[in-house]
Amino acid sequence: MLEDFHVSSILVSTIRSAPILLFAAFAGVFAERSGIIDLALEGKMLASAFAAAACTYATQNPYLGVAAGMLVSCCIVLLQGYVAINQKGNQLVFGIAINIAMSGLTFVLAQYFFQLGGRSPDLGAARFAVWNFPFADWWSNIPALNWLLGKFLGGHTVLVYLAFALIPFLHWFIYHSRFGLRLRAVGENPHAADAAGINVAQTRYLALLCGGVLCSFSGAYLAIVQSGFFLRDMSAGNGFLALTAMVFGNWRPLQTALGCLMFGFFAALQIQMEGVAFPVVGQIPGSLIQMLPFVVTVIVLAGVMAKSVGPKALGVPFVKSR
Amino acid sequence: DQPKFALVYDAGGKFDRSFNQSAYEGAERFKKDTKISYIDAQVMSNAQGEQVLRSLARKGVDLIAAIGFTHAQQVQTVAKEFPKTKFVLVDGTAAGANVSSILFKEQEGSYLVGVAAALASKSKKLGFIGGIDIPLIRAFVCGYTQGAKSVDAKIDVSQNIVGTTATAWNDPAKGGELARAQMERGVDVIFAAAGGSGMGALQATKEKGKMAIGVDSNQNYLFPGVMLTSMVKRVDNAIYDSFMQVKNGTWKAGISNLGLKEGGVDWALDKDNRSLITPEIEKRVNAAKQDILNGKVKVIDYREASRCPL
Amino acid sequence: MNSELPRWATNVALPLLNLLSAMLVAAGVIYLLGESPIEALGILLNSALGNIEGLGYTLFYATTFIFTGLSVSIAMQAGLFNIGSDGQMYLGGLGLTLVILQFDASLPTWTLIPLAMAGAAVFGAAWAFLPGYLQAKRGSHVVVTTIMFNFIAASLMNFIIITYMIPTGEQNPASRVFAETAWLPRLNSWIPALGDTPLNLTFICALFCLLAYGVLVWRTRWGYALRAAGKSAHAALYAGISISTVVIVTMLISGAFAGVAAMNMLAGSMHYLSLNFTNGAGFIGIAVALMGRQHPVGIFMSALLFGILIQGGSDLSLEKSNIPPETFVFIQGLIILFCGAMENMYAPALTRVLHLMRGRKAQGEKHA
Amino acid sequence: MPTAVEFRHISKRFGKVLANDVVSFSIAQGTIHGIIGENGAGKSTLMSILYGYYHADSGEILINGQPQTIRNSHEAIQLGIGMVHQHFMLVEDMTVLDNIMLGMEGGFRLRSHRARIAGELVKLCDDYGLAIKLDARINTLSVGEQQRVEILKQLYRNANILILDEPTAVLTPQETEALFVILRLFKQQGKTVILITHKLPEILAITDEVTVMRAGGVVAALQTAHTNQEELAHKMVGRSVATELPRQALSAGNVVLQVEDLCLQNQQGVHLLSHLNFSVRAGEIVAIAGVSGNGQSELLEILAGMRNLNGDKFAGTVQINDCQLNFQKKDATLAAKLRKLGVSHVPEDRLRDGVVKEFTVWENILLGQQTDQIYLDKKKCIAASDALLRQFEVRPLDSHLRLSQLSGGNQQKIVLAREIAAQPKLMLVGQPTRGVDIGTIQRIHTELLALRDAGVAILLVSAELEEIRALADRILVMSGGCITGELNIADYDTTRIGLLMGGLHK
Ligand SMILES: Nc1ncnc2c1ncn2[C@@H]1O[C@H](COP(=O)(O)OP(=O)(O)OP(=O)(O)O)[C@@H](O)[C@H]1O
Ligand SMILES: Nc1ncnc2c1ncn2[C@@H]1O[C@H](COP(=O)(O)OP(=O)(O)OP(=O)(O)O)[C@@H](O)[C@H]1O
Ligand SMILES: [Mg+2]
Ligand SMILES: [Mg+2]
Repeated sequence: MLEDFHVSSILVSTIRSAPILLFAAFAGVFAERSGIIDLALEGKMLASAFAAAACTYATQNPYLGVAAGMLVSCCIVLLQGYVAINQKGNQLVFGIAINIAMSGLTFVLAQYFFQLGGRSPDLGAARFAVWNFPFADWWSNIPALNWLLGKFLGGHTVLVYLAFALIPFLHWFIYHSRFGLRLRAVGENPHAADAAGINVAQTRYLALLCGGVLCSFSGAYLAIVQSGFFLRDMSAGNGFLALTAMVFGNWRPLQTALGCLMFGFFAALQIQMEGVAFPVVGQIPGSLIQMLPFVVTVIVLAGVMAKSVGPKALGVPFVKSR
Repeated sequence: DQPKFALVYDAGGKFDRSFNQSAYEGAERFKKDTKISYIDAQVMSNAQGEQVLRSLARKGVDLIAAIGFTHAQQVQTVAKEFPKTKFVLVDGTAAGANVSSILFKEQEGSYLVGVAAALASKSKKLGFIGGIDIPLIRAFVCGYTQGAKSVDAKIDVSQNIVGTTATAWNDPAKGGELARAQMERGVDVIFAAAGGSGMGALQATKEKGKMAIGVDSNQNYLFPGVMLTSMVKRVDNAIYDSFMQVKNGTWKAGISNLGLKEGGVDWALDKDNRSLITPEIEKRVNAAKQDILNGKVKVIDYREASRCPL
Repeated sequence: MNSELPRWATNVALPLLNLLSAMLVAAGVIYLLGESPIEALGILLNSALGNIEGLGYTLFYATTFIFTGLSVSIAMQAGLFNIGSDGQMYLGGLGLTLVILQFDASLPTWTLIPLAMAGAAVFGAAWAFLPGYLQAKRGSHVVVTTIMFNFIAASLMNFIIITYMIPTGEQNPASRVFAETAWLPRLNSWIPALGDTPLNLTFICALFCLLAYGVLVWRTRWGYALRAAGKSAHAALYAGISISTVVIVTMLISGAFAGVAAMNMLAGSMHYLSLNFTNGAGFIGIAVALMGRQHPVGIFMSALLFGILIQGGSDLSLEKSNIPPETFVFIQGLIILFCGAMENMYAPALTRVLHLMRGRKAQGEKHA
Repeated sequence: MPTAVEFRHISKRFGKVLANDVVSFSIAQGTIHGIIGENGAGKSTLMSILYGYYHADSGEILINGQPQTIRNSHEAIQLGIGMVHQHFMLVEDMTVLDNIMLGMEGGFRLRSHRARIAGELVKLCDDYGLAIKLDARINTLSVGEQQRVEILKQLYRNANILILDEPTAVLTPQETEALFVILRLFKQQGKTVILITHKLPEILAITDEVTVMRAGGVVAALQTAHTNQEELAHKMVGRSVATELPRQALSAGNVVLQVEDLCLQNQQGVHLLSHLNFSVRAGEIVAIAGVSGNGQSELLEILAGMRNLNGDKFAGTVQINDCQLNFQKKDATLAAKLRKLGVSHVPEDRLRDGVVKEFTVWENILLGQQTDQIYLDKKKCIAASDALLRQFEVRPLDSHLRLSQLSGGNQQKIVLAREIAAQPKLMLVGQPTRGVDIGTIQRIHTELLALRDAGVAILLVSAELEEIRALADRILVMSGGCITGELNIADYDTTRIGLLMGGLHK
């Protein structure tokens, strides 16, 4: 039965699907470290996926597509800021609202523009080029290297490399940069930050914007790279998975990335487990195998990584009067 | 005066590039040929379906066509309340003297594309991707596998399903990922019966320069040179015919089971996949078709006994 | 927040203003889709409230949301964000169905229904137990575990229904149809005026539960403990309130509420268990709870609002073919946004207006 | 002498409450200026306005003669104003260094500035004789240390006008003395200090001028040199306050609390309490004197049933009304069970343990008593609560306010009122008059004495020797988790107690 598992395929698949969660989860880290609960990831992903696909289709230029996604996502984020920071509104409600609204709006718009039942036309050639290691003729005939450089490390689009490059950078950014320090302070105790002369609102807006940009990448990756078109509700719960990975990772970049990769890995593993005859149990029905990543998460959460404590001011609007 | 017609889609919606759309096209064709228009509606939930059917019946519509097995129960209920109204249920069975249930022998079409796939595959590894693990999908797999094995008993068919929730039909990223994983395991022909997620799979096969098989409506045109063929399910004909029968007063209630013989299912061969279908393949597939038509080959229907003995 | 405002303003004027703004935006969308907003609104309201049958449907949809709303609300009172109501409802449906499939041949309605209800409640509660337990004993975040349990529920139910429930030879991934004895009595059997609406006993039950919830949370020592534990762990310890007990029990109740929500749909309307029958009612419950500020009246009102949108929306898109049903998903979002998240948008303005008016009165009195 | 700060007609209203009512006075440069006033008088609010945290509804502020609009703390800091808040403004799970750097990081990359700033801070520390571990997490520090961090923060920002809101409320006498040393240093450097406190002796000891506030307004501005405690108290409360309270002779009944050989060891294996033996009898007040942080808090927590969850090791027995108290068992409801036995408890950190800030006042009056009845009759509860508020002169007198809307001191009164009203057999009291104005102190003392005379056994933990002298019948001195001495009120002797607190055995 072991030969049924193609480890290489699992690893490659993990890498390939990681960015969707990584970008979104990091977006969550920014928003929530600044003290704003971000349930709206799903909606932002969907909106930016649509914008990215539509713009890419119109201009036949994926980079412009990403820019469009960024723009849309940032607009949503500004609204989020207005609601959560200026209006002191309920941040959970905002998240739910945006998710529902975007699920509807993107369909209506897609239908309005393309009449393809909430789908955008196929983006065809207007996709990101995959990046490959140089001197292919040299290493490609050594199997190990060929896999490593050709499939595992190489042969991905720019967004993938960006996603992984972000992991160490964000750790540094959040723990060893001025902005990171202020971000954490604002999320832990905005009153203290304010007393230290920090502009809480401004810091939170900035954090949200960073999140907005990151989240748009996730949407763009979904539409432009992974699918090649936009489809209604194509975020398919990934926003919530990202959120989970973030809580799972205690709102800290490294652990969060770990969570995302874990999801990716078990999703890939689960793909391979379908139809495999196991000793004792025999073939496990596809529907049951589907729960693998989630069961694992619960177990890990209950066992190893119990006690996740978020930023103290998470979700409480910063109001000065007592 | 002209009879009134109505078409009720399920949650997939009018433009799902699948059987809802196929039904829509049938109705449109009828409209074009007869200049008789029709009402259409999409229902999101079960209770809503009942309500929509009822209000259509009240509007005095003569024939209400409900697309998708989710409507089965509702049609049965409402049909009882409105014995004068005629009902057509596609993909499901509902009792009633004024109901005609139209089922399709998807397994037969799947058998044919299975044969084609087996012949076209160089690696002798085929793939199947389904939306959710439901009897309909299992019937697809079963016929597909049987067809493939009829060509080469050792051929291996790896199958995946996208998910377990409604989003499973709208998750192209996952669909694509499944396809890639299968191709990395050597699969070179993939039959995708997963709605929008399937589109992702087709896209992925295109990227990797492998072949894919479309479903329900003829999807060959989506990726010419990639689409080996499509397992077409002529819901459009079914709708067109029922409308016509009502118009000509020849409509009859009862259960009809449309297979190859009745032209309910078939494989698609057109300019878009001509290049991929060698004369050899065409010959063999049509032969298989003949065998089924003259009963030499009995294609297994998973749904009969909820099992696929292979 | 707006302590300066009188109650009628915060509880009536503000929500109305917000609803109005949401409607304005929605009107804009409908206009862009090439339909007359006024007419559309007319159709919507008429079909949802105007005719008694439509109202019946509205209330029917609302009933489900009341229960899921309650489920989310009570958890929130204890400081728990239960995103898992959907999964709990799904499992509740299983419990209900198992009981019914077992006994609908043997037992009479009035013993079967309570049994089925118990089944739903128990299964719902059971599905909420583990997240609650893990939160209480291991501190694993209930938000995460409940999300996970939604997915797990989906897989599990998919497996169970496909492998054990579908009658052989059937196409529809659903259980067999319940025998009539298991069909919940519909209200139209008492109030014929209601016409053909699935509005059933569950609605009465929902109203009762709203009341019970209110009393439980604000008028009993247990509810007090629940809220105290939700607000401050230190204070709870000081007052001798066991947080872990509160968490677990609350999650059980929350799950039970969600489970019973399945009654309305399955025993009340569909009469069989089908794949993903909840279609997202649990998530709407979150919106309902948040918009209703976890207050019984609020929960009822916002549940009603969603009922109206669904009922009116479906009719409207039936009338106006170029308004796709998804438009109302968007409008739902808008309404949640304006009425839920931006609830205080008009508070400052309103306050100023009221001050002016007071000022005027004062002067008037001076002159007199 | 030029004026550092001048308030002109400052008014501030929070909803119904008029926190500041046309406040006008000025503070001379290079002086230490005291502000006193009853709880809820508006002191913190006024200071918060000066620090740009709140905005005055009307009036203006002059800094060094220039009228200034201070829109936020940032601008206040720019003007050289620094504030140490009543409730510290520190980010709990960051390091001391990060907290002090916050807002003045010096550059984008922290690493490159951490070392430099740490250097400067170390220098400041020995200049002012502050002992602070820069890399410690705030949540591992004692209140005294946290306050030093706050002060160091202001030093680092070299504030010329330093506001301290009740800095000494949580400090031990020693710490207070240390603080005053620093303040005097400040003054020598020509900086201005504004000191809010409820302890009149401190005012007399260190301030040059003192402003007295009542009900949001200024009622007197005095030269400290030309006034005395009685006058201040009178101006503050509006009536004369007797310093000595009359006490009946001790008539102690049977033993209510019996502690034998009580030992406590935390997970890290540190011995927090070792071999405590004592008893409290009905109708007597036993006071535990000692520098805080020597085990008194832990002792109270154990007796109140609040310390059996975090896996400490216990030994010994505790009896309440000859009923064995099973305090070792993990049981979150132990506190409630104890209340049933007639134990009531005024926790040291009242604002953390004793109240639920988001609840209304009347709901807080219920906290701990909630187990009495299954159904809560709202009307009754509110009536009861109103009565208590009136009895303890809580301001503003409104049971429907959210507790967080009350001033710090008033929040404390609520807890005391509740616990006293519970008609206990045994009362555990931790630092009852911390952060409370003298009028209230007097009332609280009277209430406690009344309880004693009514035959309640009272165990009092206090850092204020004055308070102990005023209340106690017997005094236990604790140091390093041991009882280092016991003496009757008759032979009260400050120096001896001081020695015992220092850990010297007889
Ligand atoms: N549990 C925590 N919660 C909040 N902030 C933390 C926590 N742990 C560390 N920090 C903050 O992070 C900074 C240092 O973080 P940490 O020690 O995790 O990274 P590092 O070890 O310095 O960097 P690296 O891991 O690359 O060596 C400090 O400012 C500290 O305040
Ligand atoms: N944010 C607020 N919201 C409502 N009322 C407030 C607020 N801040 C202060 N108050 C009220 O204003 C008055 C002054 O409060 P403040 O805390 O300044 O008094 P204080 O002098 O600090 O008393 P204490 O020494 O007890 O803290 C109190 O009655 C308080 O209830
Ligand atoms: Mg104060
Ligand atoms: Mg104060």
